[in-house]
Amino acid sequence: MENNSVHRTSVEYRRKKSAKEMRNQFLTFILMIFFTVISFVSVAYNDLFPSNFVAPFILLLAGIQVIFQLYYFMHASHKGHEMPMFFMYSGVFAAFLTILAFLTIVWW
Amino acid sequence: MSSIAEKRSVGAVLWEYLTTVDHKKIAHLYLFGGGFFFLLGGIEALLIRIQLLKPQFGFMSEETFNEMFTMHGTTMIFLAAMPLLFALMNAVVPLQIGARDVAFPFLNSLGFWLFFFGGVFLNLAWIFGDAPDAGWTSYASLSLFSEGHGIDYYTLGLQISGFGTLISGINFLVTIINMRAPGMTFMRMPMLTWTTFIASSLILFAFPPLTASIFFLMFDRLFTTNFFDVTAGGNTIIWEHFFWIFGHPEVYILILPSFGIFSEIISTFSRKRLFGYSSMVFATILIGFLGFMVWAHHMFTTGLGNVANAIFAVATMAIAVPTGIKIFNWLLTMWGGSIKITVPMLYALGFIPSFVIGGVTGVMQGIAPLDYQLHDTYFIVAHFHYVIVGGVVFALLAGAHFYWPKMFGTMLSERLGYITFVLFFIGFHLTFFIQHFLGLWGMPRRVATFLSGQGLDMGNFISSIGAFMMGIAIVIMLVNIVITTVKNQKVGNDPWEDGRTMEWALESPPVYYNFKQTPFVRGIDTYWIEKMEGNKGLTPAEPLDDIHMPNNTIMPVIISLGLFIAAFGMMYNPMNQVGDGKPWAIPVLIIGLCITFGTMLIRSIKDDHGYHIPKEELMNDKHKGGIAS
Amino acid sequence: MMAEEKYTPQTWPADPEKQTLEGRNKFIGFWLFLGGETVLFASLFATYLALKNKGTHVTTNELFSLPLVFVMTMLLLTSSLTSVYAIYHMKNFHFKKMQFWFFITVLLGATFLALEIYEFYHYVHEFDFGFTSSAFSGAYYTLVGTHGAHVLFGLGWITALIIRNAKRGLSLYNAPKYYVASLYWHFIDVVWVFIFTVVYLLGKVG
Amino acid sequence: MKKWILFIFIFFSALITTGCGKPFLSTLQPAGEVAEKQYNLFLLSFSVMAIVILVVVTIYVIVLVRFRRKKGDENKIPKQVAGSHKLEVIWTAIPILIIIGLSIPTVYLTFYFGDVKGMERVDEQGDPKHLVVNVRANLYWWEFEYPDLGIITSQDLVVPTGERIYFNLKASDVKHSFWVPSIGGKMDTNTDNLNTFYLEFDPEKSDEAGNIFYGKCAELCGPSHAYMDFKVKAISRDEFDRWVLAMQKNEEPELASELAVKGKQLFEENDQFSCISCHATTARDDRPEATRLGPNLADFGNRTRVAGYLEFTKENIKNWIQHPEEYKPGNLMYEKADFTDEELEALAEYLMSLKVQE
Ligand code: HEA
Ligand code: HEA
Ligand SMILES: [Cu+2]
Repeated sequence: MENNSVHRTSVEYRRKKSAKEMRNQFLTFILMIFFTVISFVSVAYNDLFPSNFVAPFILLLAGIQVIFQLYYFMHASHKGHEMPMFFMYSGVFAAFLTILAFLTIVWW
Repeated sequence: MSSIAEKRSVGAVLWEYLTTVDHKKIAHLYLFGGGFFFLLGGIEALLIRIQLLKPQFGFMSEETFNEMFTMHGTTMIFLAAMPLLFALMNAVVPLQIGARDVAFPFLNSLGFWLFFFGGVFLNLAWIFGDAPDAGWTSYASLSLFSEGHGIDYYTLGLQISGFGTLISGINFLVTIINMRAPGMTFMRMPMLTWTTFIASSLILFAFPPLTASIFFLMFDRLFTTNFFDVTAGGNTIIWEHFFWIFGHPEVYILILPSFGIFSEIISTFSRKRLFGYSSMVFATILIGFLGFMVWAHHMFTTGLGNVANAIFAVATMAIAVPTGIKIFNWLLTMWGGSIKITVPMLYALGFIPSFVIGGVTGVMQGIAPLDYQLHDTYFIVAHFHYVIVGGVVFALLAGAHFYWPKMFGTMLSERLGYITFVLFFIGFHLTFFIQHFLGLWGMPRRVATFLSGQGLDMGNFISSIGAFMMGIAIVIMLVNIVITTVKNQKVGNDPWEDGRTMEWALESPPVYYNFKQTPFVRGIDTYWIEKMEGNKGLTPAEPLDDIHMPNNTIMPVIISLGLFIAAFGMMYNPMNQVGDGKPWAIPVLIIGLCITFGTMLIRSIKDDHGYHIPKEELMNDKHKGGIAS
Repeated sequence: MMAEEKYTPQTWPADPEKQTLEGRNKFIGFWLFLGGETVLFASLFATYLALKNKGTHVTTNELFSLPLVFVMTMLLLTSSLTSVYAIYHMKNFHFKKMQFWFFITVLLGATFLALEIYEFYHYVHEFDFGFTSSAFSGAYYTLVGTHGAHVLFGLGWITALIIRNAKRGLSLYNAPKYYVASLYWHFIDVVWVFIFTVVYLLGKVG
Repeated sequence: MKKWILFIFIFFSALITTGCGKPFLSTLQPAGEVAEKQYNLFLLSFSVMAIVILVVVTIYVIVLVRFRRKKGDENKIPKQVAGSHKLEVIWTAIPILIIIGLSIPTVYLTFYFGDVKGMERVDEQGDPKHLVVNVRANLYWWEFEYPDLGIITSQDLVVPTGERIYFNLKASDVKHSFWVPSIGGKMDTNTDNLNTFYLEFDPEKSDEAGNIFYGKCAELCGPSHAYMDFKVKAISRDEFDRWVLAMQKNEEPELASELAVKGKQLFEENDQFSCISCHATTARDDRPEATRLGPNLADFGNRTRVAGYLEFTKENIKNWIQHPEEYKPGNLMYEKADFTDEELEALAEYLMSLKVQE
C-alpha cells in the first residue's frame, strides 16, 4: 500500500471531491423533481397546452432525467465506464428500434 | 474423459461434474449435453426425411410430423448448435486470452444447468404426450390454437434455457473485457475470442425480446391473458416481430463463433497470420450491428407495407458486404500460405463454397419482391441449412476435431475423420441443394406430405438419401470418438504443430489452473511469436505466486432444478388453457420457486472466497502451465 | 485475500467497488445486465404501446389518477437520492451512515410498492380491470408489474445486504455488492421515469 | 470434390430448363405478370449470385492448387502478411456496388407489386374497374367472395385471364398464406388485418397449363396444412362473365334422380348433423361471414378435387363425408360420421349434382 501520509492528504482531497459531487447530485435531484412536477402539471392542466406539444415535451423531460440518473447518480461520467456505456447505448439502440417498429409496423 | 478422472470412481466423477465450476469441465458438459441434443435433433431430421421420402408416405401422422420438425428446429438451434458453440468457447476462450477461468465460474455452471434442465423439460414433451407443433417460430395464432400442452413445453423449456444462455453471454462478455492477460489488447485478441465477444453481445440484446414474448405466449396459454387474442384486442404480429427481433440476431449468434473457429483453423493450417485482421474485426462488429436491423425480412409477406419491406430488403442485402470481407480474407489467408490438409482444415475448406452458396441465396431472399415467391418454401429450408449446416455444423465438427486434443488430450483418428467429412459433405449437398428447386417448383415448407404428380417426387427422394449419408457420417464420428477414447493416446501441447494462439502453449488438457503464471502478450498470435523466437512457452507477466481458485458447488444444479420443478406447477395451474389444471400445481410451483430463490439467497449470504493454491505447491507441480522455463 | 482485509477510513481506497477482480467483474457484468434489461423493458413498452386501449372497456384516460402516480414518483425519485447518499458514505467508509441511507431507501421503496399494490387493487375492484380483462390490461400489468417485481427484488436484495453485513462492516468483499445494488435501484428509477411519462402522463394526454 | 460441385450445379441448372416442375405449380414457369417479373428478378439475382460464387470458387481453386504444403516444405514458414489495403477496398467496394445494383429493382418492384390503388378505381358509371376477390382462409379450406358480383365460391377460385385481379386477404381462425406459385408470390392471410395485393393470369400460358392452377397454403396452420390446396380456374373474360351470370342466377338445382332428392333431404336434416347449417348450396350466400362455417358447395359438382386435394370421385366424396378426420386431421367439420352406405350414396349423388353450369 501507499505511504500513509500521502494517503491522508489524498483522502482529504477525495472527501472534498466527493462532497462536491454530492452537492451536484443533490442539485440534480432537485432538477429532477422540478422536471417531474412540470411534466405532471403540463398534463394535469392540459387545457393550457396543446397535446401535440405536451407529448414530445414530457418525453424530452424524461430523457433528460435519464441522462441525469445515468451520469450523476450512476456515475457514468467517471472513468472506467466506457464499456458499460457502450453496452448501454447499444441496448438503447436495440430498444429504440423495437419501439419504433411497434409504433409503425404493427397494425391494429 | 481425462486421465485423472478415470482413476476415480464413477460416483466421484459424476459429483465432480455436477459441482464443477471449471470452464474446461463445463466445456465438456456443454459438449456432451449439446451433442446429445444434436443426435436427438438429427434423428428427428432423419424421421422428417423418411416421411418425405415419397409422396403421401404415411410413415407418421400429420400431427407427429408437425411435432417432429418443430422439435427438430427448436432442438437444433437452442439445444444443439448454441450449447456446442458454448462448449468450444468455454474450452478455448479463457485460454486464448490468458485467463485462469471465466469471470463468473459460478454463473458459468448455472448457465449450463439452466440450459440442460430447460432442454430436458422441452424434450419431456415427447414422453408425456403432446410435443410443440407450431414450428420453431410458434407463430401466435397457431400456437394459441394448438391443443394439449405442447406449446407450454416450448415456452417453459425455452424460458429456462434462455436464462442460461443470457447468463453465459454476460459471462463471456465480462471475461473478455476484464480477464485478458497483460498485453492482450482488444486488437490482439484471437478471432474466436472476438467473435465470442460479439456473439455474446448479440445474446445480451436479442434474448430479452424473446424472453418477453415467450412470457406473453405463456401468459396467454396458461393464464388466459389476451396479448395475441385478436378478439380481445390482441395482436399476433407482435409475436412475429419479437420472434424475429430475436431470431435474426440468433442466426448470427450461431454463425459468428463459427467464423471465429474457421479463422483459427484456416490461419493455423495455412501457417499464416490471419489476413486483414482489423477488417475481420470490423466486419464482425458490423455484422452484429446490422443483424439487429433486418429482422423483418422474415415477414415480407406479412403485409407490413411497401416502405418497411423496401427498407428491410436493402438493409438485409447490406450484410453481404461484411460477410464478403470475411470470405475474401480467408481466401487471402490461404493465399501464399503452406496449406496442410487436416480434418479440421477439410471442414474449413468445405465451408467456404457451401456457406457462400447459402449466403447468396440469403441475399436473393432479401430481395423482397422475389421473397414473395420464396418465402415459406423449401428454398428457405435450403438456404438456412446451407448456412447452418454448411456454416455452423461444419464449424462444430471442425472445432471438435481441432480442439479435441486440447479438451481431452487425445487425437481423433484422421482416417475416420476423412471418411466422416466426405460422407457428410456429399450427403449435405445432396440433401439440401435440390431443396432450392423443390421450393421453386412450388413445394411449401412444413408440409407433412406432398402429392404425386406435382413434380416433387424425385427431388424429395434425393434429399432423403442425402440425409442418410449425413447420418452414417455422424455414426462414424461417434465410433471415432469411442475408439479414440478407449485408445487414450496422450498428445503434447501443440499436437497440430502449427498452433498460434495461447491455448496451444498449454498442456493438453490444461492443468486446472490453466496458467501457472499469467502470461505476457506481445502481439497477435502470442504463442507463434514465442515459437518463432525459439521459446518453449509463454513469457510470464508476473512472478510465481499463490493462485486463487473458486470452490466447486452444487448450487447451480439446485437452482436450475427448482425452476424445472416450478415449470410443472406452472403448466398444470388451474387457469391453463387446456383446462386440465391439477390441485398440486400451485404448491409445486411455489416449492420450485422456493428452491430456486432460496438457493440463490443462500448463495448470496454465504461467503465463498474460494481457496488458494500455495506457491510452494505450484513450484513442485510438474505441470508447466504454459510458461517457458 | 484483499477482500477480507480490515480497513480504516484512511486506508479505504477511492473506488472500493473496483479494487478486487471480483468487484470489477461484478461491476461490468452488472452494467451489461442493465443493458439487457433495457431491451427487456423496451419490449414491454413496445407491447404496451401497441396494445394501448385495445379491447378494453376502460381507457387510460378513465383509469389513471395522477395524484397517486405523482406521490409514487416522488417516493421513488427520493429513494434514488437516498441510495446515492448511501454510496457516498460507502466511499467515505461510513458504514453506519451507509446502512442508514440504504434503510431509508428500502422504506421509500416499500411505500412505493404498497401504493402500487393499492393501485392495482383499485383498478381491479373499481374498474373491473384485471390482468386477463383485455389485451390492454395484460400489457399494462405486465409492464408496470414487471417494474414492480424489480422493485420487490431490489428491496429484498438491499435488505439482505443490510442484515447480512450489519455485524461485519464494510470490506472490499461487500462494497461491490452494495454498489451494484444501488446501480440496480437507479435503473429501476430510470424505468419508472419512462413508465410515469409514457404510461400515465401520455395516457392522460393521448 | 470441387468438380463434383460444379457437376451438380450443371446438372441442376439443366433440371430447371428441362422443367422438372409442373406448369400449374412451378414458379419457374410463370403464367402471369407478377410471377413473370418475379421470375426475371430470380434470373437476374441468380446470375449475379452465380458470378459471385464463380469468383469465390476460382480464387479458392487457385489457392488450393498453388499453396498446398508440398513434400520438403514441412519447415517452410510463409511470409506473415498482415493484409492489403488495396485488396480490402476492392472487395468491400464491389459487393457494395452489386448490392446497390440489386436494390434498384428490389425497391422498384416492392412498390410496383404493392400498388393496390387500382382496387378502388371505378369507371364512368361508378362501377369498379377491376375484379376484387375477398379471400378468407379457414382451417383447411378457402372461401372466395366476389363482393361486387354478390357471389361466393369455395376451394375453386375462378378468374378471368388477361387482367389484374385484386385480392383482399384475411383468415378467420389462424394465420394462413395465399399462394398460387405460377401466377405470383404469396401474401399472408392474417387474423388481425386485411392484406391486399393483385395477380394477373396470362391467357396463353393459362391455356398451356390447362386452365387450372394449383394454389397452396404457405403458412403452417396445423396438421392438415399440407392438404390446404385450392384450384384456380383461369378462363377468358367471356367465359368468366357467363360463369358469373350462372352463379348469380343460381338457384337450388333441379334434382334429376330420386337418390339426389333423398340426398338433399339428408343434407338438410339428419339425426347426426345438419350440413346446411354450415354449408350453403347456392352461390348467393348472404349470411354474415362468421356463420359461414363450411365451404360453399354451390358448384360442388364442377370441382376438380374433393377436400381440396383428393381425386374427384364419388368414392372419395363418400369417404370424406364419413371420415373427414382421416383425410384432413384437425379439420373443424367433425371427426367421423355414422351414415349408412345408402345415405352416403344419396349425399354424394346430391352433392355431385350441385352445378351452376354444365
Ligand atoms: C447461421 C444461420 C444463418 C445465416 C448466417 C444467415 C444469413 C443470411 N440470411 Fe438467413 N436464415 C436463417 C439462418 C441464417 N441466415 C434461418 C434459420 C432462416 C429461416 C428461419 C425460419 O423461417 O424458420 C433464414 C431465413 C432468411 C430469410 C427469410 C426468408 C423467408 O422466410 O422468406 C432471409 C431473407 O432475407 C434471409 C437472408 C439472409 C441473408 C441476406 C444472410 C446473409 O448474412 C448472408 C451473407 C453471406 C453472403 C452473401 C455470402 C458471402 C459474401 C460474398 C462472397 C460477397 C459477395 C456477395 C454479394 C455481393 C451478394 N435468411
Ligand atoms: C442448427 C440447426 C439445424 C441443423 C443442424 C439441422 C440439420 C438438419 N435438418 Fe433441419 N431445420 C432447422 C435447423 C437445423 N436443421 C430448423 C430451424 C428448421 C425449421 C423448423 C420449422 O420449420 O419450424 C429445420 C427444418 C428442417 C426441414 C424442413 C421441415 C419442414 O419444413 O417440413 C428438413 C427437411 O428436410 C430438415 C432436415 C435436416 C437434416 C436432414 C439435417 C441434417 O444435417 C442432420 C444431420 C444429423 C444427423 C443425421 C444426426 C444423426 C444421428 C444419428 C445417426 C444418431 C445415431 C446415434 C445414436 C442413437 C447414439 N430440417
Ligand atoms: Cu434473418
